[in-house]
Amino acid sequence: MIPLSHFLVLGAVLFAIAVAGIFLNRKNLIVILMAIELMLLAVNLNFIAFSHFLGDPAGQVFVFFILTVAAAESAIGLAILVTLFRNLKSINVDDMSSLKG
Amino acid sequence: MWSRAKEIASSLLLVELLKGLGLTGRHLFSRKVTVYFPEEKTPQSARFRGLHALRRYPNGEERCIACKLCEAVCPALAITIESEERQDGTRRTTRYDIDLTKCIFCGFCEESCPVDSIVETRVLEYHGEARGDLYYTKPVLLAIGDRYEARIAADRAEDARFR
Amino acid sequence: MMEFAGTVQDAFRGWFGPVWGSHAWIFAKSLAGIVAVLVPLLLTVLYYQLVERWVIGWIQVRRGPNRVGWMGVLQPIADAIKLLLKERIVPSSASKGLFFLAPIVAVAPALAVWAVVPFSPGWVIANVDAGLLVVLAMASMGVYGIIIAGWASNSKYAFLGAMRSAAQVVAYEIAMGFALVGALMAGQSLNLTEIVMRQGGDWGFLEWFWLPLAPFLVVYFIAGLAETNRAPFDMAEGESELVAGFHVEYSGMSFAVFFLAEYANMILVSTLTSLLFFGGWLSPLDFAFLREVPLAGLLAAPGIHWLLVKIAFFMFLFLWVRASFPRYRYDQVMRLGWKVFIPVTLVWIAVTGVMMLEPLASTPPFSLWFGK
Amino acid sequence: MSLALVAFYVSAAILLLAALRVITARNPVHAVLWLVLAFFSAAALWLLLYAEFLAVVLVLVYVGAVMVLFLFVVMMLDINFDKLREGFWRHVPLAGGVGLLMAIEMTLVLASREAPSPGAPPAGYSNTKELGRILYTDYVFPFELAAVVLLVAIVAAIALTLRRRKETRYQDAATQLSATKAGRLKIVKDQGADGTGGGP
Repeated sequence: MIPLSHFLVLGAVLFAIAVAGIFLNRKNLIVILMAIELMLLAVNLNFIAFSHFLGDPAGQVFVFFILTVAAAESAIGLAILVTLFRNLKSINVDDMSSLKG
Repeated sequence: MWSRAKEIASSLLLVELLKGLGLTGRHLFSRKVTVYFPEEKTPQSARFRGLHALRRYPNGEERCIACKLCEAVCPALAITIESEERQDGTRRTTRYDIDLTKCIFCGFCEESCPVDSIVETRVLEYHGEARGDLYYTKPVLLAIGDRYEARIAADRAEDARFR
Repeated sequence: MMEFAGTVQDAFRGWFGPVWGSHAWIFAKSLAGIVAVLVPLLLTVLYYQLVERWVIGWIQVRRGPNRVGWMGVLQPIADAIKLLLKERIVPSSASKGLFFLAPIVAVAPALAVWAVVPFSPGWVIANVDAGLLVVLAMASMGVYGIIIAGWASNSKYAFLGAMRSAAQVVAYEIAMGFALVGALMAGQSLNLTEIVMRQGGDWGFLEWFWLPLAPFLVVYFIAGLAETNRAPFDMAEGESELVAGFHVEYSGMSFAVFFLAEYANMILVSTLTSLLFFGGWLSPLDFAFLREVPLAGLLAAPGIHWLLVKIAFFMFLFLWVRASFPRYRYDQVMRLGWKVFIPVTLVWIAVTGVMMLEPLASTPPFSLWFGK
Repeated sequence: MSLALVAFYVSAAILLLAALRVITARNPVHAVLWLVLAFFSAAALWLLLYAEFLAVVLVLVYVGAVMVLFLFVVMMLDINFDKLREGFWRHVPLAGGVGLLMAIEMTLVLASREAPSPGAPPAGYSNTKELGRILYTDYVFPFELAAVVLLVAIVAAIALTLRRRKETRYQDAATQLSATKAGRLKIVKDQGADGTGGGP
């Protein structure tokens, strides 16, 4: 059998990669959104691993809700991104410094 | 009101679509009309306008007198004729070319010919593998005429009643 | 059958040892199942396109292909050889890796779904509990092949075709999903085998779900036409507007693979329609009084032949529809998907729910379908 | 080494490789496709944890819907991506350092204790059924809330991106479709000079 620690380490490394991704692509809004998805994936992986090893399906229910909310988040995020691009002709984070829409 | 309800019902029950399917479904079983071309052929009229030919008189003399009426009438400018006087004093063509890639098979050349020299035969399966192959010259046209003379003569005899 | 399987399993234990023996056995069993499903499927695809040309020809009062072999039965083989030998052209500024990946991405989910499709009780490669969900997931994967092909070709026509067809697939996937939700409500399971078994009963074809779920049936089949980019929804290919849509730049085998994916998807839609709404392998004559009659009892018995007959009918319907209806205008396609099908399915999900509620579910005629 | 462990290592390696390529890919379309691969291998890992329902849902929701949305947006926006990559290499040491630090810290905290493995669930256990049971009983209100969140997200996404251009003319398919023969065509009887009707 696969030990629990394997999944946890994998989740940790995945999360760290996602964080590094935000640092690396700090101008590109799309990649930042994708890095957030990766983070959520790492979290979900941990939830499911714990759920399996504790024999408690509540962890999977949590993952279910995280998936729902993350899907909503990325839909709205992309909608905002499209609107921003229409108005600013750019998705560079540095250009989004003004409070006026 | 009632007609509107009928309309809604028919669009919800996909009546029009089913009617269409029924029509095509009936055709599925109807008799097929395809002709297997090389083996079977559709009937041709005696006036069929296919490949061109130059005819000769029965004594072997070519009919064309280089009057150039066909060249003048050709709407596609497909015919090119050059002529000079022969030793016996008659005028004959030295060059008679038809570019079949230009030809529209209108039959005007045939109609305009005073001596029934240029005719269109029933042949339709000629082909060329290079562009130049469809540029027919005088010897070729004469050879076609020689080859199909019996057929051409019969067709013209049949058509003579209507002229 | 079971004893034979047991013997083979023991033989595997003997060859590979106690630990790896069972793994090897599962691997070999799955492989055998995959071959048993995919080989007939690919042969069907090969001949489906010949039948398509025949049927469309006959409907148009033509004879269709009839030169290669008797009645043209060798035509698909000639076509296959031609496609195999043709040069594969890659546009010079195409994204090479993705260009080659796209046909594979298109065909992989189309073939992978068949793992959860049952052909008879127990005749399924993987009897997954979430079978219907797997079908939906794989169907939603199909769009990647299209998008990647269109984008990697670096051609305007291909890209426009890909965008159109992706938008169309996404739009109809929702209606399709709702129709499947209706089927899983009525079947009270996500497992395809169980959904079929719930359609059994004493009243033959009247027990099947096509009657209470008729709107889902229509929506599912039409959405299936749209999902597979078939006429009259072949906006992606629209020769007159987009030459050939997302696969303009593909030739030879890469094109053949797209072709294969499309036809495998058509067969899949036919199979699922038969399974979910027409009782799968159940006999239409499975009436209680017929079962006792000696010879008619055979007709009432379920079997894979019934499923094959149903699949064949729906595959024929695909061709029939293609030969009958002209192509939709693009905005009408979108309107039909979003503004007609989704509301219709939503309403009927509610109606199905009401039909399944208790006082109603046990009164005839609803008890026929939901009273079990 | 059991087969499950081999499957774990393969999937985990693919997952990490894909994740790395997501954050380093030059072309965002490639990044999106690598992310799809990452989700796939994650689904495979979840299958190893007997969470088959969620694995399928992950493929269905993320690969089938969310990533298609990403692809659409990335392909449709006309962006100069080279400009957005400015300073990429400058940030590598910082990003690598922070990432490494986080990974080590979390590993030390999380992997310090070992839980006993419960092994495979008993025969007849259905992950889908089990999840459905508690989702519709213990968690029914959060479930409804999640549905509302999704609805709000749909409305918000449409409201944000909807725009009607004034200069574009639109066709109204509903009016076009409701046209009938009776409304358009009137058959008039032709009164010829002789009163018997015209025509040859």
